[in-house]
Amino acid sequence: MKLQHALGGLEGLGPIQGPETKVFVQPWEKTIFAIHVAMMGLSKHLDLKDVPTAFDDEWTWADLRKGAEAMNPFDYFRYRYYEKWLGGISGFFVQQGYITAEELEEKTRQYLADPASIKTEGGDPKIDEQVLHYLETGDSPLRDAAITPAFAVGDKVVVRDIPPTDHTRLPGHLRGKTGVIDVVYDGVYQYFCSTGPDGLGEPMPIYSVKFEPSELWEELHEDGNTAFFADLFEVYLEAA
Amino acid sequence: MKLQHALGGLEGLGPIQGPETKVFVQPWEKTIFAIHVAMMGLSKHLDLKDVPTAFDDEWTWADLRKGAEAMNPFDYFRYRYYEKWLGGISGFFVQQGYITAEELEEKTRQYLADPASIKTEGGDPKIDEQVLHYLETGDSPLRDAAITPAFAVGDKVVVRDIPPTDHTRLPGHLRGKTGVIDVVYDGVYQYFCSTGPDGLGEPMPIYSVKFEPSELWEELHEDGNTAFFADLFEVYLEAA
Amino acid sequence: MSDRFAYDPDREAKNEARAKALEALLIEKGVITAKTVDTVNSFFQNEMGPFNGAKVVAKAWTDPQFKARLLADANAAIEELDFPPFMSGAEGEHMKVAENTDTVHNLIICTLCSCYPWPTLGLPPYWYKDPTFRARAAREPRAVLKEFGVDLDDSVEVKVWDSSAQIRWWVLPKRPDGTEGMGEEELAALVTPEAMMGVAVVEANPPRTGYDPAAQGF
Amino acid sequence: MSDRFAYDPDREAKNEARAKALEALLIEKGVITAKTVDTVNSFFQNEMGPFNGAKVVAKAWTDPQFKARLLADANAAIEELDFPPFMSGAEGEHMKVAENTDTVHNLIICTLCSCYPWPTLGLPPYWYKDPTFRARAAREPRAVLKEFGVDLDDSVEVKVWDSSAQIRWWVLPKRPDGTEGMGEEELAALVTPEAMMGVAVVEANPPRTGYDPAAQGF
Repeated sequence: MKLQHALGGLEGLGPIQGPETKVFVQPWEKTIFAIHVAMMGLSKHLDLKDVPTAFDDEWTWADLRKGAEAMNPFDYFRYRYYEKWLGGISGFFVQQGYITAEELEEKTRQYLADPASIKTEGGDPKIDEQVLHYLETGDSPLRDAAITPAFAVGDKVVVRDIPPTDHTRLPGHLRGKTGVIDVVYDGVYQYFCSTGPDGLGEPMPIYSVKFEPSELWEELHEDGNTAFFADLFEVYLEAA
Repeated sequence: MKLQHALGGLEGLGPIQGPETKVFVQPWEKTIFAIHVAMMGLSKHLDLKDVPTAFDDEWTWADLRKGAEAMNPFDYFRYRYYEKWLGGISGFFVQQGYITAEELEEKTRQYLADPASIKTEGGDPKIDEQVLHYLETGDSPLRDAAITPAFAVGDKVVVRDIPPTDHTRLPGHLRGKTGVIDVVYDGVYQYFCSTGPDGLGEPMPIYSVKFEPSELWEELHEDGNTAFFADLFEVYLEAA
Repeated sequence: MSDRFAYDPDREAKNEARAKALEALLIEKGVITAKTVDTVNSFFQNEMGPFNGAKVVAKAWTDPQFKARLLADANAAIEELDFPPFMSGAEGEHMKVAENTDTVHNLIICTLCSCYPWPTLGLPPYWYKDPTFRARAAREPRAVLKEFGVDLDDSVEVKVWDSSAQIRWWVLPKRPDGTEGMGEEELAALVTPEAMMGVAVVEANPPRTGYDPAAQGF
Repeated sequence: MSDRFAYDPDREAKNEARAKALEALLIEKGVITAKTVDTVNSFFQNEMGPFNGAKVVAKAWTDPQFKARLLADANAAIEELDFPPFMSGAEGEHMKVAENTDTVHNLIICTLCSCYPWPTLGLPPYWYKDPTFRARAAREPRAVLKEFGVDLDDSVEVKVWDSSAQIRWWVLPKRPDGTEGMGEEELAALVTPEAMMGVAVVEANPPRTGYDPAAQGF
């Protein structure tokens, strides 16, 4: 069991902290957030025409999520949201050879000693134009393919329990559970990458599946008139 | 899912720390350990004859374990072993009215300000004699009851998936799994307390059940010639 | 000492230094520019934020036909409005809006990560990304709503929407009583991100109104 | 700030003060005495420790008939030996010993808590109670053993014993080569708690021998 996939319904948790309504709780979080957005906007799989960036990789949510799922679960819960991003993204740039670990350490030390000694200048404006272009136009996963959905509204389905891989969009609390198709979304949708034996990669229908809380949580379900809806890729479903 | 029950096989963990071979890593841990042992030795369910202790409750491993299982799982992993004991045991004494939270806070502050100001004197030696007597003789759960084991060596069994309660001795990674009876232990054994619908309380046979790693961990099992044996109370088993 | 959770005492200073060092190196290497971080953050502070969703909500409250179209096809309906041309941009390519009524209350969650409709709601607040919220809201939504101050009658159905595929959900909150005379702009100022996620109701006289980037941490 | 894992900077000092305060109050209230803590700790430091199990191991190595009886009924066999009369005391009421051989290597774990045979092995070391060990040893015992320095041939069967009921398991390690001339006392000095749990093998010439209470944290 990968704890990061199996959060839904976890017992024994206390009140929600705060709740903290800020988006960023430290100024540096805006820096790593923006770097991630830029990487998504400069990802190789997009049509980059002649954007003069040195970035030469694919980078999507799938990559960030894979990193989070690969973390030690105790670390996953120990670090704040953007701390995990900082670790994952700087690790990526080192691993892909854009920078070395030593460079990063040295520059970090330099900043700690004297923030003003770090100059950040230059760069071609076309890079930022592309990042904004990405934000403005997005990266729709909708594909034009003549695929007939296997299920119709009202069909009973069982969620498959596919062996865990390095990335999945199948929440742990749904595995093996029975629900009813509530919405068949128009069209077919592709995930950012193949998840191997987990099954994502090619365009496929997606559904909103309705589950009874008593089915999901058994004796632990909350009393009351409640329904749980999960958006799921078709490959995760079987006829009940 | 209660994470404390579902540790076995958790994915994504790093190396074992240290490994730290000490039993106690801070001197104060010896204090809370000894208090727990004394409580077990002075527990009301034992034959205490005329031990002049003010302790007037049952206290067994079950009570300590219940406390750990009731913890916020993130706290459970955040605190060291004896930190959890310190929290659980001091909470128990406050809850049962032996001391007040204010007394404990006040005495803690006093100790922080001046450790020498805390005098620990007195007490009837019979109390410590009983604690040692408990350590020396134990508290055997073996019971004299004519109960025939439901299973024999070689029988295939399925581990039940009993709804979670506030305490169980059924590890999460075994639920729903099939194994083979390897040992039928002689006699019948009682657990410290009733675990309600979970099923412990009355004396019952216990078994060592052998599981194949591929059955327990499916695609994630480690290659090699390995067998997993779990000691289980009969109530957790069904014929396969 | 066996303590895997101990933190570096200079944790935040080092986080900051590392983030800034990474930025500087990526500029040096030509991956991003010296303006990228500001460009992105200005965009989220000023363009792609919860004020957009609030305007959509106000419009839906005042125009039942628009509301019907919004619930049927959120992206198409929003494109009718006078917005900059990025309301189906990043993380809003395929949105779906769930309407709160007297009998149904909707709550959006993402148990796997933090899926969120950026163009209309901006960036998700920390509580939405908190594993405790993500875990609890799935199984005990009513208890969680109560902690957020939303105390629902037993007769109200709670619908929890977990976004694990490609659709980004958000909530059309109920228009509060006592707002009959208000115009769209005035109404929009009442609508909080929390209300558009289902953990708050819109109040006619909230303690604060409108969008405050500082309150979001910008 | 959203940080549920931050620690009190005075964590250890406060832990200590709280433990001592609790002890003092329990003495005042007549629950325990001023000597209870020392009495218990001295007992574990001097009487109920891994030196007992080490003696049993040495005996089993030198007396095949005793070994056979130990494996058949550990408590009964140990009672034959010249021990103080508490070898079936607390947490040792029902013990079971698993023998390491050329073809089988045993590892004891407790995935739910920290079950451990006190009379023979004393108190469990921190690594045994570490959730990471408990989680990993169940599914990947060979990898864990390798991290502990025990590199087994593929042909050796690994048996993992998870103690969730009332039996306390421990391991009879293999007698190392090169110890043929040694007597029981000398042999016992080679046997570590780790070897009796299955995460170490006994060496004929270990860097340290015998029992050191300080190394256990006493």
